Amino acid sequence: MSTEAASPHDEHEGDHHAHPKWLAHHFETPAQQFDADKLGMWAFLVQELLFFSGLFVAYGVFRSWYPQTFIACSHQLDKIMGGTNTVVLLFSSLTAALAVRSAQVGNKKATGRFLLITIACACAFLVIKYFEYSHKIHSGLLPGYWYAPHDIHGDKPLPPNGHAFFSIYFMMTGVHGIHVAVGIGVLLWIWARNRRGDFSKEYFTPVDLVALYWHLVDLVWIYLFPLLYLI
Amino acid sequence: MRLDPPTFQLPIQAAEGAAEIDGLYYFVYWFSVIFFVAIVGAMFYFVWAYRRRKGVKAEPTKDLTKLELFWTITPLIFITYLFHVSFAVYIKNSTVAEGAMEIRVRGKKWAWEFEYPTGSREPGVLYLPVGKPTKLILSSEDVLHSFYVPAFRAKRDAVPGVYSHIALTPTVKGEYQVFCAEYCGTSHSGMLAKVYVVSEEEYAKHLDDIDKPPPGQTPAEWGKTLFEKSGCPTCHSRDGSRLVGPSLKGVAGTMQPIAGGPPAMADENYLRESILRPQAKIVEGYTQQQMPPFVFKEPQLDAMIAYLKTLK
Amino acid sequence: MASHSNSKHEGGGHGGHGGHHDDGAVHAHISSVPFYIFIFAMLLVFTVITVGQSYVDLGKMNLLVVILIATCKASLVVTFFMHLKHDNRFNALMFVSGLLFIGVFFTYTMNDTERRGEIDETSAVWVLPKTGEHAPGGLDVKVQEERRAKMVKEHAGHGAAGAGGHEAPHGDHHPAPGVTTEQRH
Amino acid sequence: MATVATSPEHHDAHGDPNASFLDVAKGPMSWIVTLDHKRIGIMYLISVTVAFALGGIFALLVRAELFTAGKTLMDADTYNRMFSLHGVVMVFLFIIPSIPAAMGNIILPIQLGAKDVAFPRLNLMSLYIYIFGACFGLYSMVHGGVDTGWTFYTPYSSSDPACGQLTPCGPPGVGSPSAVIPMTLSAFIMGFSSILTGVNFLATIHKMRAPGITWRRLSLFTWSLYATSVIQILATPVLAITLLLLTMERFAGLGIFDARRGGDPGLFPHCVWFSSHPAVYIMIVPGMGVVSELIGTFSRRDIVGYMFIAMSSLGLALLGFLVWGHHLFVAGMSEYATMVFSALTFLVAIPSGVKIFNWVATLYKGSISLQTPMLWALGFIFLFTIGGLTGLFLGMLAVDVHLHDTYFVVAHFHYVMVGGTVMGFFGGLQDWWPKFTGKMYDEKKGVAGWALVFLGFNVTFLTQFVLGSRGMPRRYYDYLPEFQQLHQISTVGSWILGLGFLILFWNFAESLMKGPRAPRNPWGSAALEWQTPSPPPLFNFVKDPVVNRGPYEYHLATDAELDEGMADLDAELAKANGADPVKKTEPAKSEPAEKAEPAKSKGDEGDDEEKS
Repeated sequence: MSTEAASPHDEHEGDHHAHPKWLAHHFETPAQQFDADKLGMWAFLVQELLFFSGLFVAYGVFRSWYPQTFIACSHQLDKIMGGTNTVVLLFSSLTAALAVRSAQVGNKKATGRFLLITIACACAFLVIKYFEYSHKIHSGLLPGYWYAPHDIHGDKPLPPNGHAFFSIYFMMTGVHGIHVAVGIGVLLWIWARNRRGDFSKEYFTPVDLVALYWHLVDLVWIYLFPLLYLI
Repeated sequence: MRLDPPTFQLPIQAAEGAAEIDGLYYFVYWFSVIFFVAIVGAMFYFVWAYRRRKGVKAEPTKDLTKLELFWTITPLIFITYLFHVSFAVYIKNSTVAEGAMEIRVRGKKWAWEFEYPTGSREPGVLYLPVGKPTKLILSSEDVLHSFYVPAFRAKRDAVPGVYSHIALTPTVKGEYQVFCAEYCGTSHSGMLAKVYVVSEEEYAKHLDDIDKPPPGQTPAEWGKTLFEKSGCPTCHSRDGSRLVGPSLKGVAGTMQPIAGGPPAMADENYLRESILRPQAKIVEGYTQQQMPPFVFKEPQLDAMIAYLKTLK
Repeated sequence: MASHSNSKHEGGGHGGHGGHHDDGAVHAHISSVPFYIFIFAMLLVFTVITVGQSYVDLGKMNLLVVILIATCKASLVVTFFMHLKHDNRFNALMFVSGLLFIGVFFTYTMNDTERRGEIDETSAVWVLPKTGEHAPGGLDVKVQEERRAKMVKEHAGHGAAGAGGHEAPHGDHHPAPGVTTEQRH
Repeated sequence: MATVATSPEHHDAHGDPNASFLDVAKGPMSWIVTLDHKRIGIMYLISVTVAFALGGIFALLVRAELFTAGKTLMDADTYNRMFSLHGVVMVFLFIIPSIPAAMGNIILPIQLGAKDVAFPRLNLMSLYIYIFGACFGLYSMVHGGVDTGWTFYTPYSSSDPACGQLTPCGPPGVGSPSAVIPMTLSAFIMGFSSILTGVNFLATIHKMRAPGITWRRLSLFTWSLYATSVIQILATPVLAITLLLLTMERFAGLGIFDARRGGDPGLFPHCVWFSSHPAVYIMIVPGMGVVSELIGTFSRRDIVGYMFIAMSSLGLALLGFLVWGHHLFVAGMSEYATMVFSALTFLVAIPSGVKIFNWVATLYKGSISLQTPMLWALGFIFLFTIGGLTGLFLGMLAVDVHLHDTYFVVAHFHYVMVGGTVMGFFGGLQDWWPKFTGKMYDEKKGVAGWALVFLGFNVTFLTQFVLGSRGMPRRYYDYLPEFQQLHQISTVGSWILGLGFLILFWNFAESLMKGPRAPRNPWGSAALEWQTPSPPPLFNFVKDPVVNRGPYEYHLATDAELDEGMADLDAELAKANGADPVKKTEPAKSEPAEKAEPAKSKGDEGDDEEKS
C-alpha cells in the first residue's frame, strides 16, 4: 500500500516546514498521515487473514473427515526443511523489525542492511521451498489430477484420496509463497527508497508498513508449518 | 385435518404438514399486509400532511429513545415466536415416521428415476399409496439437483456422493408435479416428473405392471413410453436435429463413428451398452459427453431397444 | 460565521489526531534491539519445542498442542514485532475482530460438516447403512486408482507404484471424525 | 454550513484555485492518471452505468424468453447464459461498486470535509483493478459465456466436461462446458478492487474528518459506507479465496468441492455465502445510507433516531456474517446448523425495521417537498418494506422449504436489490447529479422515469411472488402452461421498467448537454456537501471547513444557508428560460457570513441529550 500519494500538482514546493514533501497534500499533519496509513495497513492485513481463512476452513473440514489420510500424507513432508524455513522466516521477521527500528532512529545505513538481510532470508525461503516442491513433483505427490504417488517414504501406500491433502498443501503454501514473492518485491522497493534517502526519523511509514506485511507472511507460516508438517 | 383447495397463492395441500406450513405462510402474509399498509399508509399521510409550505418549518426532532427501544424490542419478541413455530414444524416434517416405506429417488441430468422397495425402477413417474408414511432417499449421479413437489411443500437437494431424505405422508389422491429446483444445466427446466398418489390397491397393481409392458402395447410402444419418461428426449432428438447428445433417428443398425476408436455397428449390444454404460463408446463430435448410466430391467431394455429400432 | 470557540468538539475532528498527538508529529514506540532479539529467541525456543513434540505421539491432543504453540508464537510476533501493544487501540480491535470472524466462519461451517445427518440414519451419509450401497456421484476410487497407476507407469524410470491401498468398503456411514478407514466408497 | 479558513495553502497554485474539479485540467490524460477522488468516482459511475445497461439488456432478454413457454427467442443454453450473465454483471460489475465505489468516492470526502480519500493512489488502483477484472468478464462473455448462475455452485461449475485436454484427469466432468474460469477470475480480481476501496474508506472515515465532524455528526451515508467497508474488508477476501479454489478445482481437480474427487459440494456454498451474504449488505446498506440523506434533505428535518440508524447499519454488517446458512436450508445442512441460522436470520429484521420506522418517523412534522430524489426515497421505503417482509417467509424454516429456489426468492431479492439498492442508486444520482456535474436536469422527465420504473418494477416482480409461492422454480427456461399468464404480466412489467430507465438516461444525457447550471444548494440541504460550489473545486472546499452541527440539524441551519440555493435555482431557471445560458464558471462564492449562534445551539443540543 503506497502511502506517499503525492499531490497531483506540486503546489507545496515552497511550503516545506509546514507541509513537508512526504506529507501528502490532503493530510494536515504527519500524525494524521501516519495514523491513516497504519490503519489502512492493518485493515489490509485483516483482509489477508480472511483471505487465508478459506484455506484453513477447507483444511479443517478435510482434516476432520480424513484424519488418517492427512497424517499419512503429512509424513511425506520434510520436517527438517519446513523447520529450517520456519527459522529463516522468523529470523527475517526479526531483521524486518530491526529495520523499522533503525528507520525510527534515523539510521539509514542500518535500515538498508536489515532490509537486505530480510530480502536474503525471503529468497532463501523460496529456494528451500523450491527444493521441497521439486521433491514432491518427483514423487508424484501433487494436487488433484496430477496426484500419482510413487517413490514415497515408508512402506505403506498412500490413501487414494491423498490428493485432497496435497491440494490443500499446494494451495496453502503456494498462496503463501506468492505472498513471499510479493514481499521480496516491496522490500526491494523500500530498500531502494531508503537508499535514495526518502526516510527519516520523522517519516518512516513505508518501512513500517512493509515490515507489517512481512510479519503477516511470517504469521501465516507459523500456522502452516505445524498444521501441514507436524500433525 | 383441514384441507383447503388450491388458493391464489399456494397450490393444493396434498401431504401431511402442508396445512401447517400454509398456516404459517398465511399468518406472516396477513401480518405483512397489515404492517405494510400501516407503514406505507403513515408514510403517504405524512408526505401529504407535512408537505412544504411557505413559512412553515419542520419541527426539530426530539429524543425518542423509549420509542426506539419499543420498536427494537417488540419485533424481537415477534421473530422469536416465528422462529420457534417454524422450526418446530420443520423438524416435525423432516422426521421420518416409524416403519415408513423407503423409496429411492435418483436425480441425473435431466431426469428423475424412482426405485420401489421391490427393486423395480421407473423413470419419471412415482406412485405413492395414499396415507402411507414414506421416506424418499435422494441421491444424485452428477451435479446438484433438488427434488421439489409443491403440493407436498417438500424440497430437498440431491447431492452427489451423499444421501439425503424427504419424509412425507401423502394425504390426497391425485397427480402432482415434481420439479428440479436446483439449477443443473441445459435442461434444468425439463427435469420434471409426476407423482401419482393412489389407493393401496392401485399402488400394488402399478408395482406389478412396472416390469411388463402395459396390456395392449407392443414392446416398441412401451419402449417409447419409457424413453420419454426417462427424460431421454431432453438430450436425444428423434427427428435428426442435434441436441446435447446425438439424434437417435436412424441410428439402430448403422455404423457409428466412435471418438478415439474404430467405428462401431449400432446393433442391439451396442444400444444396450450405450444405455447401461454410456461412457464406453462416445460418438465422434460428442466429446463432452454428459449422459449418466441408466439401469433397466431386461424386459424394459428390450422394449427400449425395440423402440429405438423403429426410429428410422 | 462559526468561531473556534467550539471547544466542546475539539479533538473530535481529525479523529486521527487523538489525545497524545496534539503537536501533529509522529510518536511511535521504539523497542530496544536486545528486546527484539529476546523475542526472536523465544520464537526459536517455541519452534524447537513444536518440532520436538511432533516426534511424540499425543494422539488427538497433537493438533491442539501444535495450535497452542503456534498461537503463542503468533501472539509474540503480533504484539512485539508488529507493535500492536503500543499501536492505536483501534488497529488491535480490527485485528482481533478479524480473527473473531474467522472463528465464526470456521465454527459455523464445521458445525454443519461435522453434524450432518443427525436427524436420520440415511441423511447425509456416504453409504446406506442397510444395503451398504455407496451414494452415486461420489469419489470413484477404482477410476482414480486406474488412472494413477497409468500415470505412474508413464512416469519414466519409476516402477514402484504407491497406489492400490484402498480398503474394502465398510459400514461406517457417517463422516464422523476419527474413522479408521476413510475411503468414502 | 459555517466554514473558517484554517489553512490558506493551495490557493496559490493554479490560476483559479476554485475552478471546479471538472475544469481544473483537461484532456483524457488528466482523467486517466488523476488522483482526484471525484474524477475517479465519475469514472466508476460511467463504468457501473454501462454495466447496469448491459445487465439490464440480459434481464430483458431473459424476461422476453419467458414470455411464452418453450422456445420464444433462444435455446435453453443461451437462456442459461443470459440469466447467469445478468446475475454476474449486476452483482459484481454493477451493484457492489455502484453506490460505494462510484457515489461514495465522490461524496464521502466532501461529507467529511476532507480534501481527498486517505489513499488517492490506491483509489485509482482500485478503479483499474475493477476494469482489469471486468475485461476478464467480457472475455468470458465472448468466449462462450457462463451458464452456472452467478453463485457458481459446484460441482456444476467445477467439473469441466472438456477435462482431459489440458490436464491428465480422469473421466470427463459432468459440469458446465462454458467459460467458467475467466469469469471466476474476473470476480476474483474485482474482489480486490472492492477490498481496497473498503480499506481506503475505512481509513478515510477514521482519519480524514474535518474539525468539528464528530462521530455523532457523520452523515448517515458515511455511516453506511463505514459499515460497507467493514464488510468489504472481512467478506470479500473469503469470496476471493473461494473463487480461486473453484478455479483450481476446475483446472486441476483439487478435490475440495467436487464429490467425485472426494470433496464436499456442501462446502462450496458455505464458503460462497459466508462472503456473499455479507456482500448482499454491501449492496443494500449504502442504498439505505442514500435514502437517509434524501429523507433528511427533503423533509428538512433531523433524522429521527440518528444513532439507531447508524448503529443498525453496523448491526446489519455484523449480522450479515452470521446468517449465511439460510441459503443452505434445503441443501442437506445439519439440522443443528439450520436451527442456529434460522434464528439468526430473523435478527436481520430488527435493524432493517429500525431504519424503516425511523425514516417514516422523520417525515412526521417535517417540511416535505416531493422532488424527484425524494420520490426515489419513498419508492425505496415502499419496495424495501415488501422486500424485508417477504424475507420473514424465507427465514421461517418450514415455509422456506416450500419457497426455496422458487420465483418467490427471485422476487424477494429483487425487491431488496432493485427496490432497495437501485432505487437508492438512482435517488442518490438524481440528488447529487447537480453536485457531480454542475447541471440541473428536467424534473418532469425525472418524475416520469421514476413513475415508470416504480410501476414496471412492481408489475414485474409482484407477480413473481405468486409464481413462486405456487411452485414455479427459478432458473427455468421452460415452464408449465399454468404459469404462462403470470410470466407474461411479469415480462410486460420488465418492458415498462426498461422504458423508465431509458427516460432516466435520456434525462441525464439531456442535462449534460443543455441542462441549466446548478446552484450551490438546489435542494436547500443542510448537509456539508451542499455548502461547497457545484461542482466542487479540486480540493472540495474553497476554505477548509470547520463544522459546528450535524448534517441534518436543520433547526441549527440558517435560512440563508438553506434557501440561498433555492433562490439561485430560480434565478438559473429564469435565465435558462430566457435563452441566456451563462457560460462563465461559478465564481468562487465566499460562504455567506452567518449569524448562527453556535454557543446557544450547543446548549440546546446538550439539553436534548440530558433529557433522554
